[in-house]
Amino acid sequence: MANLYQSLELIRPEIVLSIALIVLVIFDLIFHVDKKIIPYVALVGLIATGIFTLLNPQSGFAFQQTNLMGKIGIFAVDSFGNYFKILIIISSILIVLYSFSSEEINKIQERIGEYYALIFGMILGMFFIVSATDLILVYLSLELMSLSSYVLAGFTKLRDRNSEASLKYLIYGAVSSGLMLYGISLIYGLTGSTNFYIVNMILQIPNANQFTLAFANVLIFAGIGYKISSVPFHFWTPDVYEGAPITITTYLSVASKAAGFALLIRFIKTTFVSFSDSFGNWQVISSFDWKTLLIIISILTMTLGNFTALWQNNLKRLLAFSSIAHAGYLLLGVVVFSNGGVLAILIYFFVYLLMNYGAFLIVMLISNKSGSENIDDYDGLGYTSPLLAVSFVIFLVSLAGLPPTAGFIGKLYIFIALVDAKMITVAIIALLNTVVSLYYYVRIVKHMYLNKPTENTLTVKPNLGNTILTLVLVIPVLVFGIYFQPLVDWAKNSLNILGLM
Amino acid sequence: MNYYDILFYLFAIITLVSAGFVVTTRNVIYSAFFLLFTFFGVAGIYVLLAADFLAVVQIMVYVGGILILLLFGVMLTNKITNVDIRTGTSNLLPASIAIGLLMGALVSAMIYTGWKVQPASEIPDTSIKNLGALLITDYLLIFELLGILLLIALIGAASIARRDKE
Amino acid sequence: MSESLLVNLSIAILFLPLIGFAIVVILGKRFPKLYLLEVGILTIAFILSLIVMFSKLSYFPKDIVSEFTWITIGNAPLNGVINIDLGIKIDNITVLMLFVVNLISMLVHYYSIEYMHGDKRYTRYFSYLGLFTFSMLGIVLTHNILMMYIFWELVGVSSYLLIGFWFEKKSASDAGKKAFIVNRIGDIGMFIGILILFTNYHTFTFDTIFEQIKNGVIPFSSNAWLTAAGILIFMGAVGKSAQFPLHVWLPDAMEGPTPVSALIHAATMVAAGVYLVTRIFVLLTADAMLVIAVVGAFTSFIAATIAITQNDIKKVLAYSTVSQLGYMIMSLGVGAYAFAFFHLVTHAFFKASLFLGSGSVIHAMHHEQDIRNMGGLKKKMPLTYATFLISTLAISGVPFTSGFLSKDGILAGTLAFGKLTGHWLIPIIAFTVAGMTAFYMFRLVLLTFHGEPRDHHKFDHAHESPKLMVVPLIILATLSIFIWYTPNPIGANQGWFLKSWVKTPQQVIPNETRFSFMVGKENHEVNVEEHGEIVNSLEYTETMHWAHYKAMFASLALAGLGILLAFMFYAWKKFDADKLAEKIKGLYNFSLNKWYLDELYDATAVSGTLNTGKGLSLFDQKIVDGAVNGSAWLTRFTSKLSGLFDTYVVDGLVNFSAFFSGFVGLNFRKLQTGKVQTYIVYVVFAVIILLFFFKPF
Amino acid sequence: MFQVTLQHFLVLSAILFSLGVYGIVTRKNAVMVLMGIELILNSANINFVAFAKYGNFGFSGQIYALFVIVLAAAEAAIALAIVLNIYKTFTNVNIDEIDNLKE
Amino acid sequence: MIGFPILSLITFLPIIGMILLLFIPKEQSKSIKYLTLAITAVQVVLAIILLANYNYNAAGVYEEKSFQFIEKFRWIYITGISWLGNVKVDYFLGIDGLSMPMVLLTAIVSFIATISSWNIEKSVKGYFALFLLLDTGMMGVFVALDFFLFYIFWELMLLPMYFLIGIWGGPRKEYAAIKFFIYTLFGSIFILLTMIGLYFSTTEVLADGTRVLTFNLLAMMNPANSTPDGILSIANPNNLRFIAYIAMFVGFAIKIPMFPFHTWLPDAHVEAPTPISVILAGVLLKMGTYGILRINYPIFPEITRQLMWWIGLFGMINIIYGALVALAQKDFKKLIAYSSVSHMGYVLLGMASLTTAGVNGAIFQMFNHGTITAMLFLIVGVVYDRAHTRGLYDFGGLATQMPVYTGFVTVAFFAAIGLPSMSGFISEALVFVGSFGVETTRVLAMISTLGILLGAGYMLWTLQRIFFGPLNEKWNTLLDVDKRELAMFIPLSIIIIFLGVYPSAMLNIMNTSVNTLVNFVSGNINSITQNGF
Repeated sequence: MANLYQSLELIRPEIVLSIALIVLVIFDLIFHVDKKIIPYVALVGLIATGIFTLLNPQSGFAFQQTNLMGKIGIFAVDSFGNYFKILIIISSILIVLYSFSSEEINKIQERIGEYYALIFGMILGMFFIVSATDLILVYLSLELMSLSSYVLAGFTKLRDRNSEASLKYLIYGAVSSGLMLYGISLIYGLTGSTNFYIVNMILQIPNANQFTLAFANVLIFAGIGYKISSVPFHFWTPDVYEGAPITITTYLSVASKAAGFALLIRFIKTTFVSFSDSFGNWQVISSFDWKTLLIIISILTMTLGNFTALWQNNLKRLLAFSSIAHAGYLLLGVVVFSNGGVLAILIYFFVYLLMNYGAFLIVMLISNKSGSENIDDYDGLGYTSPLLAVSFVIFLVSLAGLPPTAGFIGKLYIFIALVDAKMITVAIIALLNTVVSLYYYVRIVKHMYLNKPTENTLTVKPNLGNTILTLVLVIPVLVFGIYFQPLVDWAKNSLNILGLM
Repeated sequence: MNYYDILFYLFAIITLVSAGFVVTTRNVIYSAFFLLFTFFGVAGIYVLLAADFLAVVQIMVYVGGILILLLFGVMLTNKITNVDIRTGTSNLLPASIAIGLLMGALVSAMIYTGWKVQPASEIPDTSIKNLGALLITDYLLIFELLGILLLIALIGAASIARRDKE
Repeated sequence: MSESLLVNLSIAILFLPLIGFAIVVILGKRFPKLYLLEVGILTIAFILSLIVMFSKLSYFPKDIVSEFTWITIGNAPLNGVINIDLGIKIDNITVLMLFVVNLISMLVHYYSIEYMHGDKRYTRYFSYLGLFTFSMLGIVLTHNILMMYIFWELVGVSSYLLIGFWFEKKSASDAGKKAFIVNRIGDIGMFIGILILFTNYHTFTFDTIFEQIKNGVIPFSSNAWLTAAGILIFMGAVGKSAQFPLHVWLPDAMEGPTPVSALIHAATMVAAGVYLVTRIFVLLTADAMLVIAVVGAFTSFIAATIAITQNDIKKVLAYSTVSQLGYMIMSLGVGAYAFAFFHLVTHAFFKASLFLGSGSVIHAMHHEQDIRNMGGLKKKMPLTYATFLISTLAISGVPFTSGFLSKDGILAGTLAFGKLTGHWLIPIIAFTVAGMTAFYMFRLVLLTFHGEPRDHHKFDHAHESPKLMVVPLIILATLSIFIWYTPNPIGANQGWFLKSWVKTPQQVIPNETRFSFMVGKENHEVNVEEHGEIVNSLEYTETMHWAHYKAMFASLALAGLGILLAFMFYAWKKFDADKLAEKIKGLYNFSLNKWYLDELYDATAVSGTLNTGKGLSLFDQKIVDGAVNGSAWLTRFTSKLSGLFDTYVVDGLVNFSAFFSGFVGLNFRKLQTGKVQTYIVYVVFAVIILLFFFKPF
Repeated sequence: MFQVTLQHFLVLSAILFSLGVYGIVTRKNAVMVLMGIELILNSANINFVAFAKYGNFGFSGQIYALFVIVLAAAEAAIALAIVLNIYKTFTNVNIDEIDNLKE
Repeated sequence: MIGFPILSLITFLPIIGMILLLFIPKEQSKSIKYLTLAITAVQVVLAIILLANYNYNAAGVYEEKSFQFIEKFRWIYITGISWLGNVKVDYFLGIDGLSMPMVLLTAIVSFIATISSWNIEKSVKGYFALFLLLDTGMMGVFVALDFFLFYIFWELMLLPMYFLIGIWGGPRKEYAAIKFFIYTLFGSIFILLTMIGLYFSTTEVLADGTRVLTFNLLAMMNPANSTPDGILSIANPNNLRFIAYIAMFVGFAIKIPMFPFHTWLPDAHVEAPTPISVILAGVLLKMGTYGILRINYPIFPEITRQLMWWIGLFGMINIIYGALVALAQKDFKKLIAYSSVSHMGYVLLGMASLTTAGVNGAIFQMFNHGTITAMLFLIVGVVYDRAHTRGLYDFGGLATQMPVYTGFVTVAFFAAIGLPSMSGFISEALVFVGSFGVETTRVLAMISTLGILLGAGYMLWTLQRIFFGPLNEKWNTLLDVDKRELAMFIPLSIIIIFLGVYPSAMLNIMNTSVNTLVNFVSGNINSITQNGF
């Protein structure tokens, strides 16, 4: 283990996270009467992790094993992974901030330590998912994240739906990860290894076992697809999103999806790509037609997400379907199989983080007051709570992908990648989906502005913190819509996925 | 057919028959007991596959831990006075079709795939030592990760199952 | 007097009424006396036009043209530079028309001071008259066809405003609308004709176009297009001069105040069509001229037949106007250019006189217009009666009147045309109509002024009109005497009007497209020169001489016969008109109802258009808005069967697609059963489907 | 054919896997569903061990199986806690009756 | 030229105004209104300054150096991604003869619409904020020369429009607003796709010699900038260019609106409040035709030449169809809406002819329709304000009650039916001159003349139904126009009549550019000698 020290250097953020987790548990025991300090501890832990993530090297392998290929690590540190880790840290910090003002979370103050401990468990799981280059590590970190999120989905226990969400998530998740594990075992049988690079090397030799390989791929995709909630593995999404506490819903919709996408991209790029040419186009190993599979899945995903969202009256549920649709758009970035697509996903994800968090923040603030997320609560809101309503409109417009918001830039890059790959038909389908999506986003706008305020209309005056939080999300959405250069530059510098170039 | 084969079939039949009862019997308690046999059967299979340590772990963890846990679950979620703890079924037809197709596909994939089969270089007496070595070398990271995972499971389970202060 | 002064004066004449209009329309509400400004302006304009006329006729034998560039666009190869010029051209017929228009307009202004007294939009009325005068003068003065079209439309608008002046009456506003729209039909033709000319000659100026035709440039290198251009432009005249089939608006236009009818719908505007044809006369091909002649003849006949049975005093006059306009058009069609213009002028005076006279009667009878309720008015209104009678004699073509001179020339022209081309139907119609004209005009006079009063109540209150109304009548009646036009009471050919003022211009079209008697310059031996200009072939001149006396006697005979019959029916009661009408009830009703043309148009064109509109509107709501693809059609078909059209095909593609999206969404939504085990079944199925879909073998 | 080979183990695991899925899908009782999950994990474990042995992949297969067993224990703990929570909330554990969140 | 960035100012002034406006407390509705009025007035002044400094001989269209008031800054510049080449988006504004009339029109119509908004009572602040935002969007579309910028402005209008219709509209406002929104968005996705396609087909050589992909519209017009392997490059043998042309055309056609994509228009118009109808008809519809002229024509000249007849055909259908449907309407505003469909058909017909007269006529018609229809909608608004109904059969005899108003109505109606001496006549005449002048569209032009007749039909019928006949006693309390309304009608009437009498004032502005455009699209300028970078 000569490289142990070196490996530990590479996993500093994860170490910090683990320490923070333990500190949280200890603090929870120490301050069992007044737990006000716990969120700040969590924040400090997250910020420290963020700093260490920023300090991470741009490439490196941790925990190298001696294999038939020489030394191959099971944990890759690269700019791509760092990008997603930063996204996860940002969203985690936001979640901690959200939890300050969420009524649901405030009602379970005595268990707040456990709440943050579980969130840290999730973060840790996601960090490992993002960096893992070994299927068994992928599986276990996925489970780490899932187990935490199962509990978190039902954590508040305030209403029936919390428990129900938790149970559904558990069963669905367990089956999906079970399928994935079985798929992993098949890959293991076919190649003798679970390491991406070795699997890749072996798959490059043509062999006759393509059916089994396809089987394994589909099963593994079931596990990943469930995390990114792509059709047909999305069914848990709306139920769990609706049932879970809103902070957790938000977190699931962005962070865990980010981890899922990072995994999907890394898995495909390092396992199924034989080489990537000078323009960044990937040559996919012919043994499995990932491209067609993902095209169909992404089209189905966005179509189903959008069309079903048309009928939703619960905002959380509506945003759940919208997040399914967004998963579809994001998958389009994968199916072009090029660095361009990855760039588009990176840009889109950051934008998605801003706008989805923004939208959920507003929903949370409203539901703090009304106790529900029904769309009728929003009638006339534009007249009583202008700041929130205007911000909500901006987030929704951004989600729909209209200029001059950042959402447009995200979509633009997706479509640029598609047109570059000459996949015009897919681009048209996606654009038509955008039009459909506009309908339900605008429906919320309609309720806020076109419906008259009544005596039941809420007046929500956000406190200073929440106002700042809203602005912190709104302003980048607008600024990146007009000046997106820094975003693109950052994403451009984060394209490096450790692999066999 | 040698002893090895006979043992295999014995364990296989125990495993599958009891697993079949697990998923079909209407009585939850029976089901749990059949699961016990399944676990034993699997442990036996492990033995046949030269995974002695694993077989022990299987019995200790599954039978000693998980199964008991499940039984507690059964007890806690049913009224004790109710001797006949039965449960219904749902989705029988679509499930049968789906699972039939799935099983067919899986079994045929298993049979017709040209798996890599290499004669074992040398079977060590026991796997414990090797496993132990691997755990603190190549799989150290995962090993640590599992530690965290168990911690999280502990916190989570305690948090969710605990009776709230009313 | 220099040319430029003449031009400036003409421009002043043109714009004075417009200025009057602008001032009166804006300030009229505040200063109700402003109508006097308008009257004064017209008087000045009339005096100026007299000056212009005399100086032009006396000192400027050549045409005077003044123009400037209005719009310059383009240098693209397809069109070259497009210059659109505005300008005026002053030649003899221009100044004559200037005089006529200004005179009648002025007289009508004076007349209206009394006639319209007490109307609540009194000043507004005068401002409209000013606008009309401006537009009409524009038509007269312009030197290019685009300007002609512009003023053409403006005249239409002022006519629209004046017909509908009493817009509170639905019939009046209906009539205005009808006039404008019917005119527009003709205008479309005219506009296309203009487009043909412009596309080929890249200018709108008459002279430049004629010059190019003379040089052999034919539209799209085809004589057919040349004919088409002529006929299409003539369509403008069909509308404005109320020729069949677009004549239906003119009788309705009598809903306007009577002075307006006199000015616009008898004397000037309706003559603009004739004026237009005189302007484009030189490019009319033989085919086009034949069409024009036939349309004119047919119009005059129809109108005459209708006029016989009408009972409204203004309607009779209106149909007689249509009939006389048909005469002029026919005259142009047969090549009797000078007589057509002559008739235009003479008709303007006597018809204005008739209308103003009828106005005087109506005024006296408290807006009674039905001649069956009149009678015996000659005692009460001697001056009106006298002027009315003189004008009636003129229109009937009795010697010593101006009408006799001009009408006789036209009849001679048709006769000559018949002889030269073999189209005998045209002279036959022309003569028949001459007789009918005499008959119905005298019927009018007899019923109105002679006999016993039939409505005593109204008769008792009747009185002679005030001076301001009578003096214009006298002036106009005086102008219906031959002496103003020629010293010779039975032939105008040697009169100054025809001999020295109005000349038939030389046609410019290729020889093969002309009538044989209107040959080109190169056939010198058969040409006749007048005033040093080649006008007609020898053959034509001789035939005209041959026809002159024959036509004169025939027309005299027919006019006499008509007058006689009128007296027999209405004065001496030898025949009972009502019994005759009973006997030929079918014909009578046919005539009384104006050949049922209005009904026919209503049933076909008008309702056709409206129904198309309605249908398309329905189509728009249900189908276009419904679906581009076949689904909406299909739905419509099937739902029609079940009688549930509206329920299902409501709003269009957008709604359909919204419905479709909703439907899809609804079905997607059904997948979300809330039962986690069902979800897992889906997942298992999905895995199997994906697996078999992507199986690599 | 009766000579036990790798395929025999794999078929065993395949059937076990299918039975597990069947159990999950059809049983109403949440605890029985959890049993189905355990069956799936077991079948994967059999695969790992069998592949490792017959493919001569060393001990990695057994290690994986070990990890999975640990995970299964953790998961069972969480799952049971959630089921108990459900029981507290709904006073039964019939999964198909817990469908308030839908459409 | 002018020492300050006047185009940026005229474009973003409303946004500045909007931000200022947000600081005014909402109770002070008067100050809000006056601020908006001031902003739009300044915009008019700026437009006049532009006009005063405008060089009538500079062509623009495809060469950068002859554009005027250019402002060009690097906005986004990304290098170092091998797979996409280098990306460049410029902040690039400039005007030529195609956009100058539109800038004027936008300024004028916005100003008039502000006056017309005076009696908005409900959420005044929000209304005027959105109004100003909309103003920026419209102005931006007409001055942007970078496709990306153009698209952002294009879409920027959607949301304010949605709100303005949806909140301040009539009874079915929600339906109309969403229909407008979805329909136009549907159109713009095609524009977006084509934009991306063009982006991949156009490279620009920078000063340092590197080639970058660009959204620069002018660069897209130069075949020399076409990348050989670009998806829409000229060298590309497949028919993707054709499809892209159609797609973009449809995107613009929805805005025009061209049959059969017009069905959003009647709904939007009927439900929108008067000032918004004015803006919608006065400016927004022009964006469609402007887009086609500015983007479709010069970037795809060869396809334009191929499709002339078809464009003309749709122009003809618009003219006739719109007029016929207008005839059948029972709602005043809907009638005017359909008349817009008909009038925009002339623009299409003129454009289709590809002659100077036709295209001049088309652009002039865009301007004239903007002013005339604005006036028509104001007229509807006035009567609706007073009577709260728009049914054509509900009125009668209003001319007696409201004579001054009727006077303006007459002016507007006659302008709409193309009466000579009013601006509409000149543009329609030029359209016909142009379209009749070429073989391709000659027959179409002849059939289209029917539109003149039908136009007179529905307009005069309307005039009769509402204003003539005996006064309906129900309305004998209606007041004639007040001073504020005079302030809207008089300038528009003056513009209409002035341009009818002296059309060269407008035609001279556009003539040079139109010549260049027609020559360029007809292929008479074969090689662009300088690429202007």
